[in-house]
Amino acid sequence: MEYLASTILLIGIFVILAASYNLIIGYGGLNTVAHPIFFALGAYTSGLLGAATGLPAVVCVLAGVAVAMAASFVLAITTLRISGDYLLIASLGFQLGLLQLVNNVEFTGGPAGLSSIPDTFAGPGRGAIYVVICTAAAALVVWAIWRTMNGPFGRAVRAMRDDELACAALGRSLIGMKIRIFALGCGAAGLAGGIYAYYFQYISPEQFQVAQSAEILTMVVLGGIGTTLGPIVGALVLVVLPQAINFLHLPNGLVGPAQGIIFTALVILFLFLRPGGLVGTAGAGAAH
Amino acid sequence: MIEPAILLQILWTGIAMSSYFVLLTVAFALTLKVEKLWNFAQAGLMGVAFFAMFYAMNALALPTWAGIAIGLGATIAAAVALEVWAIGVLRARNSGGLTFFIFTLVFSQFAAYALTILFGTEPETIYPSVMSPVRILGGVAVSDWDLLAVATTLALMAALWAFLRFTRDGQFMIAVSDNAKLAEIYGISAKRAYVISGVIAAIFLTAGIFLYGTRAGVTPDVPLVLVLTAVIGALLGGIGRIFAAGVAAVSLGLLQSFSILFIPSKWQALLLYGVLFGALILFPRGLPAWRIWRLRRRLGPATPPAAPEPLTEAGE
Amino acid sequence: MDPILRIDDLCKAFGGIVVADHVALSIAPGEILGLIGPNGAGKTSLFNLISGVVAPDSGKIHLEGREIDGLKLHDRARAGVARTWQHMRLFRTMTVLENMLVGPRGYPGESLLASVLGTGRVRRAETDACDRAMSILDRMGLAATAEHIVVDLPFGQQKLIGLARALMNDGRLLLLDEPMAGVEGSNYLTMQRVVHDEAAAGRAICVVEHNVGFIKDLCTTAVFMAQGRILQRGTVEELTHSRELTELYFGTAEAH
Amino acid sequence: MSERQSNNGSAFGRRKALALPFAALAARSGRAVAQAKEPFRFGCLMPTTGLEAGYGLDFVKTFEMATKDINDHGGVNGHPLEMVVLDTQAKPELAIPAAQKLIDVDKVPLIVTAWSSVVKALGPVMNRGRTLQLNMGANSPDIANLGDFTYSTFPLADVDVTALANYCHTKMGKRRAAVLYINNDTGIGGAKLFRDTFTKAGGEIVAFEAYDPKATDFTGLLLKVRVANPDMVHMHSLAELPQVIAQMRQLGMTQQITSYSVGYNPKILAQLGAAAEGLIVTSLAPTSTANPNVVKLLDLWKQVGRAPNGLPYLQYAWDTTLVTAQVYGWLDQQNMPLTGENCRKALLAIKTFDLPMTGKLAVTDDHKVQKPVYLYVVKNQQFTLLETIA
Repeated sequence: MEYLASTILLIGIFVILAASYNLIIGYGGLNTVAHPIFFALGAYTSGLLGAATGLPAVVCVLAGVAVAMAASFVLAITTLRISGDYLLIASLGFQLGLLQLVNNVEFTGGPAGLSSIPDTFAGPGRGAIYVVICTAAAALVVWAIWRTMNGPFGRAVRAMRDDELACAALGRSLIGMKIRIFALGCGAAGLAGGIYAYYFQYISPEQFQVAQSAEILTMVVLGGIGTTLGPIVGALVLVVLPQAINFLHLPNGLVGPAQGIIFTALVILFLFLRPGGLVGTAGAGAAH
Repeated sequence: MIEPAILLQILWTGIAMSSYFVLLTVAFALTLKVEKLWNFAQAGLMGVAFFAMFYAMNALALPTWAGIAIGLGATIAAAVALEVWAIGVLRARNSGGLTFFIFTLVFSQFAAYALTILFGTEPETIYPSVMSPVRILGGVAVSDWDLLAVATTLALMAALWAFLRFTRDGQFMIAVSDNAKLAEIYGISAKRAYVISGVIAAIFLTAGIFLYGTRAGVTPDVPLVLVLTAVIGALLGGIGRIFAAGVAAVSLGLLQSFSILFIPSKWQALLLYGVLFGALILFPRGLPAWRIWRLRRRLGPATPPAAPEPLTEAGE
Repeated sequence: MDPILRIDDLCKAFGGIVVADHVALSIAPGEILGLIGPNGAGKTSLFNLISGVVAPDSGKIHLEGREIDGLKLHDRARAGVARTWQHMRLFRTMTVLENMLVGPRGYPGESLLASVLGTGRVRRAETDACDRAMSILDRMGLAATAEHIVVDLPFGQQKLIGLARALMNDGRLLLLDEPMAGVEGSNYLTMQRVVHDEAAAGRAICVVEHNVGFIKDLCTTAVFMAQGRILQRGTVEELTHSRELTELYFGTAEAH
Repeated sequence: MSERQSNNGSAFGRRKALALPFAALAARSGRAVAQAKEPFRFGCLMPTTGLEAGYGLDFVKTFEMATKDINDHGGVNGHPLEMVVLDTQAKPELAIPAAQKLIDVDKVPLIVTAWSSVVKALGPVMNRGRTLQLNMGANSPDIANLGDFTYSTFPLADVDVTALANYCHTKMGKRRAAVLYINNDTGIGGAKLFRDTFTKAGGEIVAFEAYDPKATDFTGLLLKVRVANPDMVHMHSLAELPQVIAQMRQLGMTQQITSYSVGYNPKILAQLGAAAEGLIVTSLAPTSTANPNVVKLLDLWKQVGRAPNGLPYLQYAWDTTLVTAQVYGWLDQQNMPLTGENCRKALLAIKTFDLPMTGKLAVTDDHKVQKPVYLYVVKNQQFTLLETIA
């Protein structure tokens, strides 16, 4: 069932995105909205490389991870100077600016998107293979983040989120930690991008806009920010819910808006009924 | 190729066209300042305002003043309801900033879907025609709409300035925005200040979307696009500086209009985001003049803590 | 005996407001130096200059003979500058023990890779740090609070934990910003005892306090600061009996 | 011109008789009511929310009208035709899972789609899912190269923009053209086509400027164009077209303006009033004056209570429903199961479809569609047929 496969794949992709975003915004307290751009960099790098060189998919995806990590360095450095709401908006400028670049240069396909990504694992087992790969990748990312955040490094990161000054005065290098969190989180987003590009074989700049920032953020907050399970649950709910609503037999002319109303109403309901997220108890640890 | 008349024309039309952008930016900046709230729900309120006016003036064939009155009434009611039943509840729970962010955003999406069901998705304008009579003044084309837009914006800005400067409620709002808890200790009702700022924002939003909707087609999804642009203006102006946000909104519009003479137009948006990113890196707390002034205010022992902030801003 | 901390000719001004005006100061091992003076005298600013929160305009800071004024905040902590904060600045979402474990200066677990892989070295360091944290907490009678979220504890205990966390750094210099303010009863006595013990162990301790009573209970020597300048240095007794200083400060302070 | 027009008129008159072959099939099967047999379903992926929903919802309504019309006339060999609609918001990332649901869960063998980015994103999905995609409204030239399972019932951009650019140069004698376009897939593709065709015909492009899809002030852009001194301006815009025209006219620029099929919209006349005079737009389908069948569609829309958006597109929506019905009918007659592969076979076997709203459709191996192009000019606040380019 390709449908089931693609749904599971999307869940996996968004679990990676939400978990890695949670690492940055939830544990690290670094208010950025630019996460989709690293997803995009991973997707575009691996897609373009795959289309142009025919290198093995693994190599192209890893190159995507590397590019996403390298780009994250720029954002990590900006946190030296700016934080809080200002960081939020600087990251927005970073995201939209880079997207505009992708949009305007020719070799990415521009707004028309990139559709020449090679087909891998062609054949009836394709969906299943991708499900296995993506699930494994998601598990690896979640495990790595869980491991990190429950070890000494994670403790220092949470300390930094709670009080940067006190943390630094205890001998922790803030910028060092931020660079590493960004590298890990954005690298994971790049990995998600690579898998996404190879599976769907089509990417375009509009898929990585602010709307997606909002979606990943909603997954994290709805699930429970700063928790291990929260982003996973959030991604699951936000991917499955619209699909489930698709199974309701609504009048044709109302399909979109009615689904939208049901979906947004449920999200609002969750926000009010579970203020600390579906998982976890309090939003006290949240950024801001 | 660049004649003075062309520059003047770009300047004038740029100012006129950024009028609604200024109003929407100021509305966003006001709630950001007073309520410390990234109120994306303003997109939903804009939708309510526009379709209330559109319905009153087209389906009910009411005159313009009645349409605007109905639009204002509906928007203010919606703003107050939102404040009392949703945002107030979240605030009482000490919800994190991100929860507000998401709630207001999702609310606006909800409103867009609801308006889609009620009014469809065709781009509608308040009047059937978007044209307005033009006169040529000193080689510059000036339309009636331009004049109306600039006059409305100036009048509302002046009124807001006077309100914040001279009325008790206005000064209470400033006090609450400085420190809500401290203001409460002095017997100022933060709740009242929040509601009033919500009402003022609603008035600005209605005026803004009226100007937009007499000029271009509005669908239920347009307000969300508009509010995102307003956010950029509010931030470039510097969080907490309402009038500077308005100036930033105009400047952004003019920057884009003028830069087209020098760089290919498709790189305009990149320029905008580049400016946004670069300006924040260079001046992490807003532009330098304000920064020095702020620092002096924070450290200066002689400055009274509750100096009316907008007064200084208006002077800049 | 060489002083642990030596400051020479330190200057700092914020947009016309002078917080350090040619400050020279040294603290010997085992010394508990009180820093007193009116509000805005530059006491906390001096702490910030020493610990590296702000950079000086000019002047030198030596720690155990090593020049540290060029170092960043976290590098100074690693060099052995431990400090507490007037408003404690505890990590509010974390437990007492977790707060403590952020304290040690060199920590192998800080490496991301090591943290993910959980190597033996990391595990050993973690066990050692835990043991040390528990023994410090035990000394303060706080061992039972180790698993509590730190902000759930009473104010006095939070103040002690602020000190305990700084002790995890194990630096030779300890800067205490108003450690006694708001601390009462047994916590007060514990604070006093621990500070004296640490001095006896050879640390140089500097204490900012407003209340002269606390200074008398804690310190051996004191300096008086006003408008960023050190006006006088002597024993606490000497300073309290100086007429000039009494007029400037103690006259009001002793009234309550 | 008048000769061509009358030729066309008669051509449509002739086609009318052939317009409803499925009705004949239904009659042969001996059942008048199409409820007794198992329904034949097809998928429909359209933006029913979001910025593009203005068109998307009207497409869906038209598909419904056409489906109902077919079922009222006995369905497909007595099988009622059923449509399953899902929302795409014109976004690929939503369209892909939606398409997969239609393929795997609803088991439809054929899906009608529109919007270039969606059609292109679905290309690989369709190839893998072996399900037929019928593009009825997207015109990106890349669509011809998406593989065996994507066909268009709608001519790609090269057809109308090429015809328009050539007409401007040869028939209208325009030599200096400025091109303004929205900086997205539609705008860039169309603008480049216009530029290349116009230059090839011997004209000069004096300004070639994109604007941001969110832009609302076009003054700087227009003044730059004015300085370049063109004798015509082609605007490859979307919903903001009336604003660009309004601002251009208010700046006192009187050059000839052309646009493509998006400009063929009654709302533009209301919004621009006299400023719309002289505007030339294209349409890929004949109007009701040229083709009486369109009157029926307009009558159905009168019951909705408003003028539809993008009438020519709706004509394609209607006709695409008929293509679907004919494909299903052919398979049913051959006792072949309704699968994507068989649908493709049927499409290629039938090859030529005589359609009531848009004329003849010939399915070719290059996946392109050739159609006559209708040029309209706004005269006395009316779209008036200027030329038909076959």
